[in-house]
Amino acid sequence: MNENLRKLLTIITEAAVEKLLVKDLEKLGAHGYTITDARGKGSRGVRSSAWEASSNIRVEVVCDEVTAASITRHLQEHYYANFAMILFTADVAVVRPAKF
Amino acid sequence: MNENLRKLLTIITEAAVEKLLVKDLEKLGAHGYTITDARGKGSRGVRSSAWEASSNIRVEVVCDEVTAASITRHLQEHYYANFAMILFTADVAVVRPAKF
Amino acid sequence: MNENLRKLLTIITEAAVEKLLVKDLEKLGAHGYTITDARGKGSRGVRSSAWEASSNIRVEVVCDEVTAASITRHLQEHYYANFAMILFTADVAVVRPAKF
Amino acid sequence: MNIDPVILFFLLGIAAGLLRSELRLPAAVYELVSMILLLSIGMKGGIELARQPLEAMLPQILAVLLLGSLLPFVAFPVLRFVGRLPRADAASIAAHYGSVSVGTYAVGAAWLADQGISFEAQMPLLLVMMEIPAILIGILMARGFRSDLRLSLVAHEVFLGKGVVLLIGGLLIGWIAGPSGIVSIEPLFFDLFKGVLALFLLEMGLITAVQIGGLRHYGVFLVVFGIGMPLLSAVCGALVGVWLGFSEGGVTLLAILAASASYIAVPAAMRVSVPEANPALSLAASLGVTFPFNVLIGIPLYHSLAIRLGA
Amino acid sequence: MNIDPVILFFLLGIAAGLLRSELRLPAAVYELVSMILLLSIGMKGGIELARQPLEAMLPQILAVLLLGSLLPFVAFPVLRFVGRLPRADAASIAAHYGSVSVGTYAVGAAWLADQGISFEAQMPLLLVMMEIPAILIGILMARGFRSDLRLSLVAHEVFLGKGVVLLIGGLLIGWIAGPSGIVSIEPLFFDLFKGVLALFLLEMGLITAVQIGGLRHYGVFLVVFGIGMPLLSAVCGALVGVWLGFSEGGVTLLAILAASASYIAVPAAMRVSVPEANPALSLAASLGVTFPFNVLIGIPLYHSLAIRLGA
Amino acid sequence: MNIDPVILFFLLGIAAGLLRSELRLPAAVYELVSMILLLSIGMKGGIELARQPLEAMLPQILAVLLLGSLLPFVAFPVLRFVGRLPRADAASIAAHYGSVSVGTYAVGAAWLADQGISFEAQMPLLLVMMEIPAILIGILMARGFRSDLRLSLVAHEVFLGKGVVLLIGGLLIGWIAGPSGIVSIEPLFFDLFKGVLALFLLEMGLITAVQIGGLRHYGVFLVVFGIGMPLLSAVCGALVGVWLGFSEGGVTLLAILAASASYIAVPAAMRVSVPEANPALSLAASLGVTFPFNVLIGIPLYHSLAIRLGA
Ligand SMILES: Nc1ncnc2c1ncn2[C@@H]1O[C@H](COP(=O)(O)O)[C@@H](O)[C@H]1O
Ligand SMILES: Nc1ncnc2c1ncn2[C@@H]1O[C@H](COP(=O)(O)O)[C@@H](O)[C@H]1O
Ligand SMILES: Nc1ncnc2c1ncn2[C@@H]1O[C@H](COP(=O)(O)O)[C@@H](O)[C@H]1O
Ligand code: NA
Ligand code: NA
Ligand code: NA
Repeated sequence: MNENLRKLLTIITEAAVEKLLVKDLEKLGAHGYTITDARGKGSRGVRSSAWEASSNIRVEVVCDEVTAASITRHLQEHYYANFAMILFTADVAVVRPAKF
Repeated sequence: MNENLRKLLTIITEAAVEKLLVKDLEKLGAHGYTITDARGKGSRGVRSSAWEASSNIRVEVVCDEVTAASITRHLQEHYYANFAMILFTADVAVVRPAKF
Repeated sequence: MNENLRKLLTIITEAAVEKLLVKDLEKLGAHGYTITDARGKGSRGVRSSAWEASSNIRVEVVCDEVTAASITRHLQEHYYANFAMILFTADVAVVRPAKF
Repeated sequence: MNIDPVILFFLLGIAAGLLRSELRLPAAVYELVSMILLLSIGMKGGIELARQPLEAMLPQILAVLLLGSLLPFVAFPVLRFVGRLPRADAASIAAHYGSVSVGTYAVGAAWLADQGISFEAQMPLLLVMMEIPAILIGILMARGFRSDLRLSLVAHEVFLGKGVVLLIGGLLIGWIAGPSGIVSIEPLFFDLFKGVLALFLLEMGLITAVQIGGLRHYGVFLVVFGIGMPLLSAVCGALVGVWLGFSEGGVTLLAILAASASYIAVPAAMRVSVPEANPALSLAASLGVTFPFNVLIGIPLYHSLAIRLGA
Repeated sequence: MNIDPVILFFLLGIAAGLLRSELRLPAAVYELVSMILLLSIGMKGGIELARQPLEAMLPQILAVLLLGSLLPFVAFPVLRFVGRLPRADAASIAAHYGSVSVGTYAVGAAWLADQGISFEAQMPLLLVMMEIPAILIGILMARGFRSDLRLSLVAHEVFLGKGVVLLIGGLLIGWIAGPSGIVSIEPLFFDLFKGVLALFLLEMGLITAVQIGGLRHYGVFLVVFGIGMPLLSAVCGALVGVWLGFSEGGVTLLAILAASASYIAVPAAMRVSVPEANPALSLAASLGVTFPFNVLIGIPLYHSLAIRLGA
Repeated sequence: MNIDPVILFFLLGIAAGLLRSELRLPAAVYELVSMILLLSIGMKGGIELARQPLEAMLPQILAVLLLGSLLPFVAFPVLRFVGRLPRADAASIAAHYGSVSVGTYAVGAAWLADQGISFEAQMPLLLVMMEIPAILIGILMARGFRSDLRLSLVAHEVFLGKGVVLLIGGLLIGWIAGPSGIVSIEPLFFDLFKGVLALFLLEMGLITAVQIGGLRHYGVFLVVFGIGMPLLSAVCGALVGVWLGFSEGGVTLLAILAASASYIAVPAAMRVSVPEANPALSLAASLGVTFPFNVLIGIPLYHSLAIRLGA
């Protein structure tokens, strides 16, 4: 079972950065990602309009621990100061571990 | 790492209660939340129409253990009897723990 | 607390198989499921159009360990070869464990 | 016989739903379509308001407010004591039937127009007025004047729900802009009206099909109530119309309004204010029985009633 | 030269897609736009059905059912033995090319209308008929008459998919309501038709651009097939049209239908019934090659073919 | 006084937003509505381009490119030194006010049409031209010519954003198809224009209400700037119009364009290119103050200005 353990990284941030973020994720070694549209509230206030400037995305990346750490570091350095963003990591068991 | 551990509370419930629920979450100490639209099936049947009365939302709250417990208790007392709702909690590692 | 532990199975796959998949999940013993629309990228390329043939769904099932294992096995056997699909499992604490 | 195509769209929706077709309107399309209908109906009423003295309508407004408040008192005891429903459910269903359905109204108005029968221009205003009182009555029936009644929340839910805001907003816009001002937006809101109504009824058919499926669980009482109650309400509505001196068309539409059961404003308000009421029950009745009954059979029936009453 | 603006919308979509612009239609808008097109085409056919004896059309219906069933048998061996594609892929692509594309039909019908060329009113009915048989043939080609064929599932997917339900539903509505009944919903379904088609083609252009990108992986065979097959099918379609005694417009449209490749009904059905077929392959051919070829070049070509065949 | 109903929709949106009604347009509907507006405005411009020699417009194009480049240099020092805003914020807001708002333009053009005042047909082309230079200036103001400027990314964001693609795409379509070619899609893009603009302004009102709420945090400077800057810009725009020899309507529209502040193209570009600028600040100014000011008060004001300047 242990060899099947990976990290699930969930990033919630502004819809406006989707393109940029996706490019960075791939550069940092993510083999895939999944995005859903979201709304919410955090330290930067309510983000929930019909309107792109105020809507969120929820990005999930399943990856190994090293990649998760390097993505986390990168986002902290390049995104956190300027964008509404939160990030959290959980342990998940996957089926074809070679994929991630 | 340990100081970075928080709870991720996921609530799946009727779209109709979004406003009420969000108010309660804030009163109970959540510093933020994220909502996505969802459909599904549970003990109260299929909920999956285009139509608000039969659609779901998926609410995520990252918070400390105490807040998670108090939200759970509150929802059990005030929502579970009358609303289609499920709730589950997972452990997550966060980046700026002071935020949550 | 321990009796409240369940598995959260998350499946990300093609929107086209929603109906089929849901039938199978119920047959395999899931008491419920939650679906959100998603887009993403994986080994089968970018899936992110307005267009059903190229869009994803994200399916969550909370269930006990046995059901999770049998769903996983079934999907590996019947879906993995032909469909864009990933699957991961996490531990979650639930409120009314009898439900799941 | 000549069937209005919008009714055929409704039947197509029901058929597709019952056959478990994959057809469904995206939520955003359903909202767009409802918005256009609500704004359009509101504006039609507002344009006519611009032509009439408001005072002349006060008695009519009072009459329909009263009508909307009293119908729940007819429904509640039947539901509670004949149907043996729990108090919250009886109250919630009573509120649905005291209030009105904009979709039924639109089909009725279109039917009258098809027959070349005119009606009082202020009907959309009366529609708005009749939407609200039954909600308050229903909440009081369920909860009494209890301290935890969160009245401000209820008022917010009732007066600031999407439907009421769009209807009243349309009314005000039509009123202020007047018939000549509105000309430039007529292509969207008036010329497309019937087509938009057709799409709306297609989705209503799909929703109705789901509710029909749910009817099985609730037995024959709900079906009988879902047909009997609108018949009774239609008589009350028609009598009020005659008493107010309305034309044949006006009496018919007031009967239709009275007979119709809400499925937008009231469910939303009840879900929040009387959460212990089972929404599946009230929607099975109002959408699974009463809406199709009114739209397919009731409207011409209420028209003959209006004629028989000498309107 | 005078280019139809709807074609320009298609080109705009392709250009925006290839330049990786952020332009994209929300899924709900795409669905609304398709729904209006499908209902409108269906209703146009139904209105005309109301004017004609159904029996007269039986031979035509049989002819197109046969045409749709036979085209896959032309495509399959080419794909399997010249293209060396796996059996499932060959079968799936054959099904796409045996069936029809509603978008191509709409552009073709608009082109004929622009040229002032009339065509047989029952074409939408024939379109519906031609949509289905190739799907069944394709599934049988891929899987044979195996026991696990879940036929009810296949039938459900085929006959109750969105597209077929809206086309047939529109057909029935137009038929029952008749030309005079439909007048009230014409502003939405008929007057806006070309504008709605423009938005649809904008999105088709965006989708096509993605498919063009995918073509690289599949080599030159798919491109040649995607142009050669419609040319061959168009000849078959035109011959059937001439044999049926159709007018110049009718022969042209039947050639267009035969030449068109499905990208809605068939992909959905194949995904479920022949999952081992790679959908990227069939969509690269039908959307990346055949759709733009037909829309930009094929239609006038098939028209000259019809004229040459003496229609 | 006769208020245009589209303005009433805007006010309805603001009122519903401030009262915290549940009314909101689904994102997909907002996108559909914006798309139709942008394509329609673009096509209107393109149709007229088809009638005029392009060279005659070169000086006008150069003039508005210059105007759009210079306005940020007026705004920046005020924001930086009077408003004491951080450099990035000052640069970002300056870019918003140098660029233009398509919504404001649409309301202005509709207002002129209502008054029976014609204007130069190439205005949509000038609108497109004025949208872009301020963005580049703003980015340079914030970041200087630094090495990490990712210029290709900026260019992509600017020239391939939804808004610009649809405007220019519409322009090209109108140009190529010409006035007679476009007739078939007029019902959707031209006849429905005002109704679609009404829905757009309803949503703009809802968004504005949110921004008004945010104004509190940023104090009185932003409000004064949000009114003073468009007044100043309008004078510049009107003078350029007079200098170019435009008609009364053309001068008014150029004043309106200059006075308007972007809230679509610029925020998207700034978010990516100057992320350290706080978007809440620039949107509070452009949407919370300037948009309603222009739409409700500015337009007639700029018209009298145009007349006073002898246009
Ligand atoms: N405690 C939280 N729980 C769940 N989601 C959150 C939380 N805090 C912030 N978010 C989400 O993250 C987005 C950005 O957060 P922030 O940067 O805090 O404004 C918000 O709009 C929410 O969608
Ligand atoms: N076992 C489950 N796994 C995932 N989602 C569930 C499960 N049970 C219920 N849900 C979701 O929670 C909603 C309400 O559940 P219920 O109250 O059981 O009807 C359903 O509509 C589903 O979206
Ligand atoms: N590493 C990953 N992290 C998150 N989501 C993924 C990952 N890989 C694939 N996915 C999602 O799963 C879908 C199917 O994956 P695949 O079968 O690899 O193409 C993709 O379209 C993504 O939405
Ligand atoms: Na009623
Ligand atoms: Na074909
Ligand atoms: Na400006």
